[in-house]
Amino acid sequence: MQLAFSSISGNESFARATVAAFAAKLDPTVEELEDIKTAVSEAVTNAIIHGYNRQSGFVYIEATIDSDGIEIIIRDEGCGIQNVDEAKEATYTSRPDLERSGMGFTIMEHLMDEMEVLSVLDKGTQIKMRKKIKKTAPTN
Amino acid sequence: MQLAFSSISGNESFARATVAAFAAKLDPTVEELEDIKTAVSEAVTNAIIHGYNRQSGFVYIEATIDSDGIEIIIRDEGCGIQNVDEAKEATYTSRPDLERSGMGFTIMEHLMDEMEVLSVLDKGTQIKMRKKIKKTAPTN
Amino acid sequence: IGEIQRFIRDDGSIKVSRSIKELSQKVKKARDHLSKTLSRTPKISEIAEELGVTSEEVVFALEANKQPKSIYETVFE
Ligand SMILES: Nc1ncnc2c1ncn2[C@@H]1O[C@H](COP(=O)(O)OP(=O)(O)O)[C@@H](O)[C@H]1O
Ligand SMILES: Nc1ncnc2c1ncn2[C@@H]1O[C@H](COP(=O)(O)OP(=O)(O)O)[C@@H](O)[C@H]1O
Ligand SMILES: [Mg+2]
Ligand SMILES: [Mg+2]
Repeated sequence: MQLAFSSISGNESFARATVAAFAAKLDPTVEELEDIKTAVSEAVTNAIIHGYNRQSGFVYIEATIDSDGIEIIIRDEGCGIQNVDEAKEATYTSRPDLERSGMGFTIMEHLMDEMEVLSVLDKGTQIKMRKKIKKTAPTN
Repeated sequence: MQLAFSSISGNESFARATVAAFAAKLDPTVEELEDIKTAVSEAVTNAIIHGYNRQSGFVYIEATIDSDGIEIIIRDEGCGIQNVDEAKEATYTSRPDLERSGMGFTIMEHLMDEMEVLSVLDKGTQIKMRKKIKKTAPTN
Repeated sequence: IGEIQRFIRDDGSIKVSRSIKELSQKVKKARDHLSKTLSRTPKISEIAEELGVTSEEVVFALEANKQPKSIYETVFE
């Protein structure tokens, strides 16, 4: 599925829940779903506050379910990231004034099984994440 | 917001719940939201079973909230409708074999404040619906 | 009070914000109760089945648990 919405912070929770509702087809546990929601939140918030610097723009989400889990792509057409390696460092933030932690990328990497950042200055940023969801029910 | 998803019937409940979550921003009554969900269901089901005849394709939903309610556009790029006036008649169905009632358009017109059908043969069908949502709080 | 509640429930005129709040409380209860009986985190479908709603409804209700009170609730409750 594909979702596009304007970069107002009121849409952040809607977007996160929509991806979660789509992921529900895989019948995840509440915990797995929380991981996905948190990762999506971090990426969408980044698109809104960093990518678009709170100006108006569109955020695009693409989610695909396959045999072993879900792939989620979150994309903005904002300012892009100059140095992706630096941005991914656990404490790096370009906006210490916003009292954010700089932990966004670290959280995404930790909660998902794969994360890939693609960014072009003045073109935008794309985060591709995968999470495996076990299909089989646990034994108990 | 804009949503696109493949025309498999498993996506119908996802689409309906997503539009409902978006419409919930207006804080409608339970009844108003049920009306919207039912109308969206009818239109999405039509796109899947008539538009694409259960073959694969994409269904597109666009929803916009404004000062007096919500506008919802549901579009497919399927076979189109030859005679829209006939299709809208209360008992008309081109697929009596599916045991459907032919009431889809009638239900949409009844539950929503406005409904408009735009269809081009072999290009596809677009349903535009509006529902007014009163902003005032109920007395109870 | 039971009668009045049933009346309010049946006429559909209650606001969605309230109905979502009710569902999210039920989801929270079902989640706690299933965690205990299953000794693991429940699946979304298990909560949905317990409450007789769709998985998507459970997901959006879980989200509502996290939402700050809406202006409507602050003003009218
Ligand atoms: N979508 C984006 N567009 C532009 N810059 C971004 C984007 N996402 C992240 N960044 C940059 O990467 C940095 C680190 O992001 P993150 O780890 O989420 O920390 P934080 O959001 O707390 O700053 C941000 O401070 C910002 O400079
Ligand atoms: N998206 C669509 N694409 C093509 N044909 C459609 C579409 N929606 C409706 N139709 C046509 O209009 C008819 C009436 O639709 P409807 O009132 O929903 O009744 P039903 O779905 O029960 O047939 C359908 O039988 C079909 O021929
Ligand atoms: Mg961040
Ligand atoms: Mg129909």
